[in-house]
Amino acid sequence: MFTFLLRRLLNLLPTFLLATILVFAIIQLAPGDFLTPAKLNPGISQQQLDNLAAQFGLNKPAWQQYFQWLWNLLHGNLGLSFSYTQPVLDVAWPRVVNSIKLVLVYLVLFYAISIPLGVYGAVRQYSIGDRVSGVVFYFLLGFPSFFIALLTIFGILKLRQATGWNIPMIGMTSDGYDQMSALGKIWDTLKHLIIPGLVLAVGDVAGFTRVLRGQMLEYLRGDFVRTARSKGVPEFSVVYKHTLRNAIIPFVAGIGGLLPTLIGGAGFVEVVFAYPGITPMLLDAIASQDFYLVAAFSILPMVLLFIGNAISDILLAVIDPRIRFN
Amino acid sequence: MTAIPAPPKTNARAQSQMQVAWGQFRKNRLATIGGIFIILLYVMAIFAPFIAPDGLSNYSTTATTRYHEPTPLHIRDPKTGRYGLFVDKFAQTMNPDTFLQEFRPTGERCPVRLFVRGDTYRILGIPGNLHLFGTGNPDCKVFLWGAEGLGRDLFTRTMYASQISLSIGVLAVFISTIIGVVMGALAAFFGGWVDNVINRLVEVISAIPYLFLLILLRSLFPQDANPILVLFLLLVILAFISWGGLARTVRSQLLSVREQDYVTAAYSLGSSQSRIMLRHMIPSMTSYLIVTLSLAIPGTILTESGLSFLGIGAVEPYVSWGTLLNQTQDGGIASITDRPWMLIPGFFIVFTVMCYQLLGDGLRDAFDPRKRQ
Amino acid sequence: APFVWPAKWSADPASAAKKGGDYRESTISDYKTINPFTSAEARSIPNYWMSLGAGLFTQDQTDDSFIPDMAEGMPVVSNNGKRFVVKIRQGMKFSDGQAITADDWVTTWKIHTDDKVGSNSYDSFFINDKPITVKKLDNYTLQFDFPQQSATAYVTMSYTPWPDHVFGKAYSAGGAEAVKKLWGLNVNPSDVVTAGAFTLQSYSAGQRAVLKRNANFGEWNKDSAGAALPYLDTVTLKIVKDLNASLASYLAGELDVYGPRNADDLAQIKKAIDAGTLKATELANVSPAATSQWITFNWNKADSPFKQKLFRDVRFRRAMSMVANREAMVQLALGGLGNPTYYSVYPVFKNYINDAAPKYPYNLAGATKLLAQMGFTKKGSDGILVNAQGQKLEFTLATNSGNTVREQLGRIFADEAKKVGVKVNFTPIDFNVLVGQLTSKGESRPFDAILLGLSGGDNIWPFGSNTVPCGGNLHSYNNPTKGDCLTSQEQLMTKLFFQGDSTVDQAARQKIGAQLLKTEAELQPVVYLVGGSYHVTYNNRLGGQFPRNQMDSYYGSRNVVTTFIK
Amino acid sequence: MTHSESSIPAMSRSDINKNAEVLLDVKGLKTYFYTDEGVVKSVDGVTFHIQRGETLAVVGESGSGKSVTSLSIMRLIAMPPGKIVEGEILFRGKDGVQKNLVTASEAEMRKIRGNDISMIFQEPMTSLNPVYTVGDQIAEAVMLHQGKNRKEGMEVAAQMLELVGIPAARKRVNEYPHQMSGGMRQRVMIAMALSCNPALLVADEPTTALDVTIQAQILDLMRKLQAEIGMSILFITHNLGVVAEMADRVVVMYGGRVVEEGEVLDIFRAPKHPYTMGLLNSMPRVDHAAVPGVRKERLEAIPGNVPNPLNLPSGCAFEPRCKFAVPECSKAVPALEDTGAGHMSRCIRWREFSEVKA
Amino acid sequence: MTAAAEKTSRKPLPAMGETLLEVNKLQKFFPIRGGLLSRVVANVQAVDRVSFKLNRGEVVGVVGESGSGKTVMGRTILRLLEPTGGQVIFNGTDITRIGKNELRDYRREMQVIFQDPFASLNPRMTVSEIIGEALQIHNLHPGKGRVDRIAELLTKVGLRPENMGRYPHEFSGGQRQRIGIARALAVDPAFIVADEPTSALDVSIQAQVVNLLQDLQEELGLTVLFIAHDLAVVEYICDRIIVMYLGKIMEIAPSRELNRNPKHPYTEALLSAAPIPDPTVKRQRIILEGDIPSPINPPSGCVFRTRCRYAIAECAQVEPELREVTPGHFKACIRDDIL
Ligand SMILES: Nc1ncnc2c1ncn2[C@@H]1O[C@H](COP(=O)(O)OP(=O)(O)OP(=O)(O)O)[C@@H](O)[C@H]1O
Ligand SMILES: Nc1ncnc2c1ncn2[C@@H]1O[C@H](COP(=O)(O)OP(=O)(O)OP(=O)(O)O)[C@@H](O)[C@H]1O
Ligand SMILES: [Mg+2]
Ligand SMILES: [Mg+2]
Repeated sequence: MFTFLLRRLLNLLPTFLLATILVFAIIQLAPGDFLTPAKLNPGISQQQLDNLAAQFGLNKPAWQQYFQWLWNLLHGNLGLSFSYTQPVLDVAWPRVVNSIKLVLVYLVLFYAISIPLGVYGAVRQYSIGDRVSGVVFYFLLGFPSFFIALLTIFGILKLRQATGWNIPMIGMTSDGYDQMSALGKIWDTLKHLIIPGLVLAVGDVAGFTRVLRGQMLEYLRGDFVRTARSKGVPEFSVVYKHTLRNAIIPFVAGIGGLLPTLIGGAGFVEVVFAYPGITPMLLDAIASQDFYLVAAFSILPMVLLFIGNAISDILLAVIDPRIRFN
Repeated sequence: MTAIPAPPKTNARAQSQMQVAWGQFRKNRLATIGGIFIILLYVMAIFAPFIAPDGLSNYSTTATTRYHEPTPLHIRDPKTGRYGLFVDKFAQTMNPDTFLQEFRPTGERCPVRLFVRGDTYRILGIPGNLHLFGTGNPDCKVFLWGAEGLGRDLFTRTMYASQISLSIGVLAVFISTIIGVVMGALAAFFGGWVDNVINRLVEVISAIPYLFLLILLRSLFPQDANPILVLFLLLVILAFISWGGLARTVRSQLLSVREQDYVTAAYSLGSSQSRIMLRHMIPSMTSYLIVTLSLAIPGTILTESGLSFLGIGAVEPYVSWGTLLNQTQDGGIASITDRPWMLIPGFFIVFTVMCYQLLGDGLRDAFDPRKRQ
Repeated sequence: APFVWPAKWSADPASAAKKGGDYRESTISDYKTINPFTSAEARSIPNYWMSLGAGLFTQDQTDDSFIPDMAEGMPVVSNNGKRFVVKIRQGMKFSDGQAITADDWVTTWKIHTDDKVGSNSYDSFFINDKPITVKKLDNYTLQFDFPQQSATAYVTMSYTPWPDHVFGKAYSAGGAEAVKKLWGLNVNPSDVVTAGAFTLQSYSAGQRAVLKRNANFGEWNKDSAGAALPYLDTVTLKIVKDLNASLASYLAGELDVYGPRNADDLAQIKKAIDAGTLKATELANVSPAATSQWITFNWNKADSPFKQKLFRDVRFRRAMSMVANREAMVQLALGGLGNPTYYSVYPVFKNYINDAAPKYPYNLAGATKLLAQMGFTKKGSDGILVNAQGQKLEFTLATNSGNTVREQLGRIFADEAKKVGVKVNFTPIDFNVLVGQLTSKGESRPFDAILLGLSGGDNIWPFGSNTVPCGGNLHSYNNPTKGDCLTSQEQLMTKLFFQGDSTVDQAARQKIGAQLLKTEAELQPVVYLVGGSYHVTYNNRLGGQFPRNQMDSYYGSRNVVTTFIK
Repeated sequence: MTHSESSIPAMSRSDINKNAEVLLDVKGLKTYFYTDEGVVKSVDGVTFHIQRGETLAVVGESGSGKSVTSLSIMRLIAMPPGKIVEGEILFRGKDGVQKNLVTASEAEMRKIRGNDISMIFQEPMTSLNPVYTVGDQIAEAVMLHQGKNRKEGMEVAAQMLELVGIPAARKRVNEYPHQMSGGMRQRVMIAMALSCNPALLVADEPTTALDVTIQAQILDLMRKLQAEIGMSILFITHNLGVVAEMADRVVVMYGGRVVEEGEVLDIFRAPKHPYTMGLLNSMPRVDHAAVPGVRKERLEAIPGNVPNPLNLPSGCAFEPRCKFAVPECSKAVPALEDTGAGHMSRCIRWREFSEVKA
Repeated sequence: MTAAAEKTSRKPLPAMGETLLEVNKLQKFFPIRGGLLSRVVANVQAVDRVSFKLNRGEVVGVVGESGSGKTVMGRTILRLLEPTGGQVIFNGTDITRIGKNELRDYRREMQVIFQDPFASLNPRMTVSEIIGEALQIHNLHPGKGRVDRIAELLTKVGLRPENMGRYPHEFSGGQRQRIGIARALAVDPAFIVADEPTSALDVSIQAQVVNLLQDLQEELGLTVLFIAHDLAVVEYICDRIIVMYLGKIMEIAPSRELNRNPKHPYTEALLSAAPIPDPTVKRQRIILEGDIPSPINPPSGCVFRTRCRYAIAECAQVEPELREVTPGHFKACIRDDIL
């Protein structure tokens, strides 16, 4: 297992280097730099602009900037964010944590909805429930996530106005969060996470459910399921113990790739719900060409990819013994 | 010699893979409905300028119709008592108290006729100015689905938008499919370092956050480039990124086909590599591709709307459903409470995506040999 | 003696004020730092929120004049209006209890003017590259020396003093680098020290910053009834990346103030107020907004003599102003809530608007006539005007993509221009590209016309130092390599700009401004289009806002120091 | 290395009491599949019985309905598309009560499955759940039917593995199916099937997927275990060699019907149905060395193809391929007639065959 | 015979009964990669130094348990897999050494029939396309003649030419196998490797296909390497039989001889394991314990010794040579005192 992970890491290195070069190249090619908006400020002189360019090292040739950055990276230093004038890690890390929280809630909700639904669709193939849930979730699949998010906010607003309930609408924590007890904090965050998590989840449910359903159907016809039945195993156990665990294997293998895309994909919803995740910051960083911050956010998916792959390798080994031994 | 066994008497029709799939497909009612609606949508898109009563960007700077309400169609004139389709002409004022645009009928009525002459357009290169319906009076238009922020007819714009939304998805996916397939095929066929490089490439591209990539790439295109072309290229790039998966699937699929006995048989007959590729391996992917395509197209339509959300989707004077929906999004809550007709383009996205999904699902089942006896 | 905040600044009597409570506002972009020297945003925590009530002088919104705040009284002016000696109040304390003395101003000035620090205020301590110097005469006396007379001297002197015992210490120990390392977002709030009314209580990344009252501030800041200021316990600044989300939040009563953007927002709020779900006050069209939207034409097109000649022709530019259907722009792009503009000075700066300056309002016939004078008499088969040489009257107009209002303005402009036979290729492009083009220098600059907007500037001398004088970064219509003026009007404007900039007397300055404005309007190098309106809305739990007639887009609607929760 | 004597079971064929108790009695079983193309009459009126302690072999071509019959007995036919449309399956379980499995409730069936009737399948590679240890899978049945806890269940599992001759059984209970070879897995399947001492073991082609050497191991094992436990076996196969080694009685199926039934010796020595005869003749025999001069230069093949189950001939299903066919054959489905001594044949010309064969 | 014209352009085949194919120490290993740098850590020794000769017109069977390397050997001989070592001399030419283009010519001489009649026909091609592909590749019978040739081939394997336009899935397994045979015959090969062509078929159909193959072989004078794991089938059709175990040849003998008088313990066990369809026959059965060992790490010395009931200590040391014990009867076992 260890050598396996190590090999994955080694494999990732060239990818990583290429990706950073690509990011750097595109940023350099893109017009303007971090100081462009400052040029529009009637109050800032050319002298001042030059000062700033020197400050941020923007006056040096691109390759020098790149190697400087790479060198720093090797020393565990991701550079300084231009706009925050702080180490990138300090700035970006809280956002990463926030996004991971959202993604975790999403994952839980997503699986909590789609697994039973997929199983139900397979066990009761072509039943009314199967068809209706299929159509409903296809319907939701068609909504751009940012739009569902807006509709949801509107819905909550109306509900709040009508009932006076304090349903969290946007953001990640309530006012007065700092004064809450530890448990209260967790609960408060969770309340804020559920709705965006759900918005993210429902859009994806249809796809996964369908595939899981197909996978379940295939295994339900399988030989070992027949064996289980011939032992007199109750149907529930046949479905959940014997079939589902097998049907889920290909998805577990895919979790690794899911993590980085999810972090990015949660993006629009984060923006509309004013959730302090990665995407709002990334969009700002791109808009302001805060290079090192952008670069950090493009390394991040690779780190996540690695972590995700490691997690899915481990999970896979847990649920699929065939993986464990080779 | 043994007696020549009679071929089975039943099932005597020669059925190709496609015919079998078609037979299976037709049995799936939802999928058929999805397919029919998709066809209707495309017909609608092609004839959009004809179906639309107005030109894409027509509005008035004098008699403004900003967020014009949908105009009710009347069939009887209460004054004259005459029958005939007509709409009222409205005058717009802003209520200074509620800040809402209010529309009051001026009393003037404009008959709605079929096949009226109006704005000129081209359909498949053929110029025309005939419209399915309309008043023929630029000062008193039909706003079937109301108007948007500049006062342009939303029905017209939705029709025109379908052209971009429906074609760009198909084109981008088509092109990226070719890239994906070629890449996958190259990787599978040559293996070794080619395989390695392609795999790395796919990884690299997919490792960079695509939002970032798109936003930056968007700014790299020359300013005078046609915005639709740029959008299209962006979608291709995007599709390519997400189609790293395709390349991989193609690769593994081809690798597994390569192990099939019938490919070995072809080798043993002395087939060249390219012949095997063309005659055996690529065709084995067709059903998979059709299905993946039908599922990727709606994905691209959704992505385009996402790009519009970021402000890098279709730009004026072009419109897509995504840009229209984004205007709705920009209007925020007001779009929902004060001008719900702005949600209509969103409905088209949902509907199209849904139809494609149903179609794709049906195709997948139809091509799945396990689902067939 | 404490500074007593004038009673006239508040719509509520001081007796109505209550102590305590939380004031909630939202901001669209995250805070970047707590460090006042590296902070660059407009409403940043250190340079706005923590600087509230901390400056030697403060401007009185009733008459635009400066009154002493941290200064004991008005300065003693000498050396031909270039030297100011200011006595500061005694007994002022930072939030950590340390006394505020002259050293704090001197240190702050030193750090701001160190180019290695990269402070955003660097420029304000120089006039034409010549430095302003700050000297400590004694612990409570400061001497400012200006290289020349300056209209904005009081503004310059009113910078916020930051504690010498924090920054001065770091600066002398580690120079600029040490200063830059201080007070990042992850600073321990108890290390943050301010002279202003509020100091940092907590910050959580991307979510909110909470400020708490500076207890020491009340010792030298009193309301007219003698109570200590500020009234509020805390100020919560929520970071809400999406304006629709902030509106929803305001409608749900989670925010105390909101800046309505347009008629839609006003309508939503009004609806909620009428339905009784929101108890709030809504004031529409309080004043014109302090922004401008304009089209500039590029005079430096050596690569296209036809266009260069065209854009340099004042008749063409006047014709273009006549093509701009500002009424329709207000109606369509601004939803009816806005005003046509004709000058570079924002209408909210009433004192600098010269009604004698010419305007070229919407008049298609007039435009046609002017264009005909230029030789564009015939229209081609495509409806585009051509001159005798067969050159088409056509140009590209760019704006930054993603800005709906500008896109609509451009659209309307292009559509109207078409009516007189001018083909405008309107293209929204990337913001950075656009700025690059706009600020480019040379004989041949890469654009035809750009539609953009500006905001910022003050009501003391509302002309931009890099906009008006030739060679300035934003002298967008004419910026050749050497930065020379092309026309006599430009020369005159440059002269008038510097003249006004160094005129301390307000009335005299306004006169110069009027002349500048007239020159500019005649030259019409930039066609001004429309400006939005400033609207105010706040939750009725708030008190202490400005009287209605004092509210405008420049001064805003309230001072948070004197705001209280009912 | 063992060199087993041709295992002589404790209860050899001849010992079977002809009047022994009937364990399973299938009467007129019809199982149909309702597919898009039409109704597949996979099992169309099958009747047979099994006595306690007896091995009944069911032979027949692919698609003749062997598996469907066995799955019908277990009530494991997928519904839809399948349905038991007619017939009775009478079974006397451990409790001594005779039940009709066609009408039994699902809960009752669950009690019977794995406990009274167990089943092993053709594909040892896929019939075990790849994600659970073999011990778990064996113990599951024990826990379900004998109310044992997991620990006891695993203990039984280990014992069972030992019983079926898996070396180091205690260690291997914790292994996963993929760690075992095909032969081992089939042993595990057998261990699982026998873990609750069933009265009837249904073995659906248990050795078809295995190598001859492994097949020999498994057959040997089954015989040994049957002798020890005394269960009945319903042995489905299409390998006549296996039938000859294993069976007491044989049922031959063709096109969803029983075409011949009888004692194993009778079937091989004097088949009374042309299909059985054809089958016997088309079998290449490896043992001819022991019977010199028997070698034929050509195999005697049955011409034609297996019939399409959707479209069976109206009369005798075998008629299109039968060299003895007469016009009469296609008129009606021949009845299953007793040719004497319990030997049944569904051929109208069975009387002529005794001579033919002799 | 229509193809006679083309045949002249080929190198003439040896006379009937002369050596057509000689396999010399043929080896095929599959590398197993592992570790951090994906190095080869082991080899699957699927076929290890097998040698034998085939005479023209002869049918030779190959038997052995699953995994004993039969398929790999067959494919390596045809160079569908690149050999790791050894030679395959076909009609005097070592075809393991020749280039791709030259090899294509030899492809006409050597054909293969597969075990799985479902996987070996491209489901997307009609019968005429499948058979026609062979003709197309070698540009045989161009133009109208091609259809006639396809019809002829179909008739030869007992299918009606009308079936030409159908797809494989419309045929039964036996018919599909016939199509596969027709495809192999299309190029007039001299040598065919039949890799378990009947093991996927029903018993009643198996006999038909076996008979067909036998007929064709006799009629066309083909040389056939007939792979099977069922000794009984092989016995019927083959002149000689090769017994393989774990990638090595254990015994080669004329089929009658092998059956009556096996000289290798493995052959003996294999023969005794096959069930006899005769309930009256009672015989001693040799049960081979355990499974075939892994070809990655085969036992030292004699690979069979771990399951051999005659094994002695020496078996672990010496790797037995394949040697002729009686004329035409070879075995790879050091013990002559048994059997
Ligand atoms: N789920 C099903 N749907 C439709 N038809 C079915 C289904 N299961 C079995 N059949 C049909 O029932 C018939 C009998 O099948 P069965 O599996 O019993 O044959 P078998 O005798 O066991 O053959 P084999 O020797 O190949 O296992 C076949 O024609 C088959 O096509
Ligand atoms: N491509 C391959 N890579 C690695 N090992 C292989 C490959 N092909 C075959 N082998 C191994 O080579 C050995 C011989 O396989 P082969 O297929 O020749 O056996 P066989 O005798 O044909 O068996 P069967 O009777 O099952 O067809 C097996 O252990 C197999 O796992
Ligand atoms: Mg079966
Ligand atoms: Mg093989």
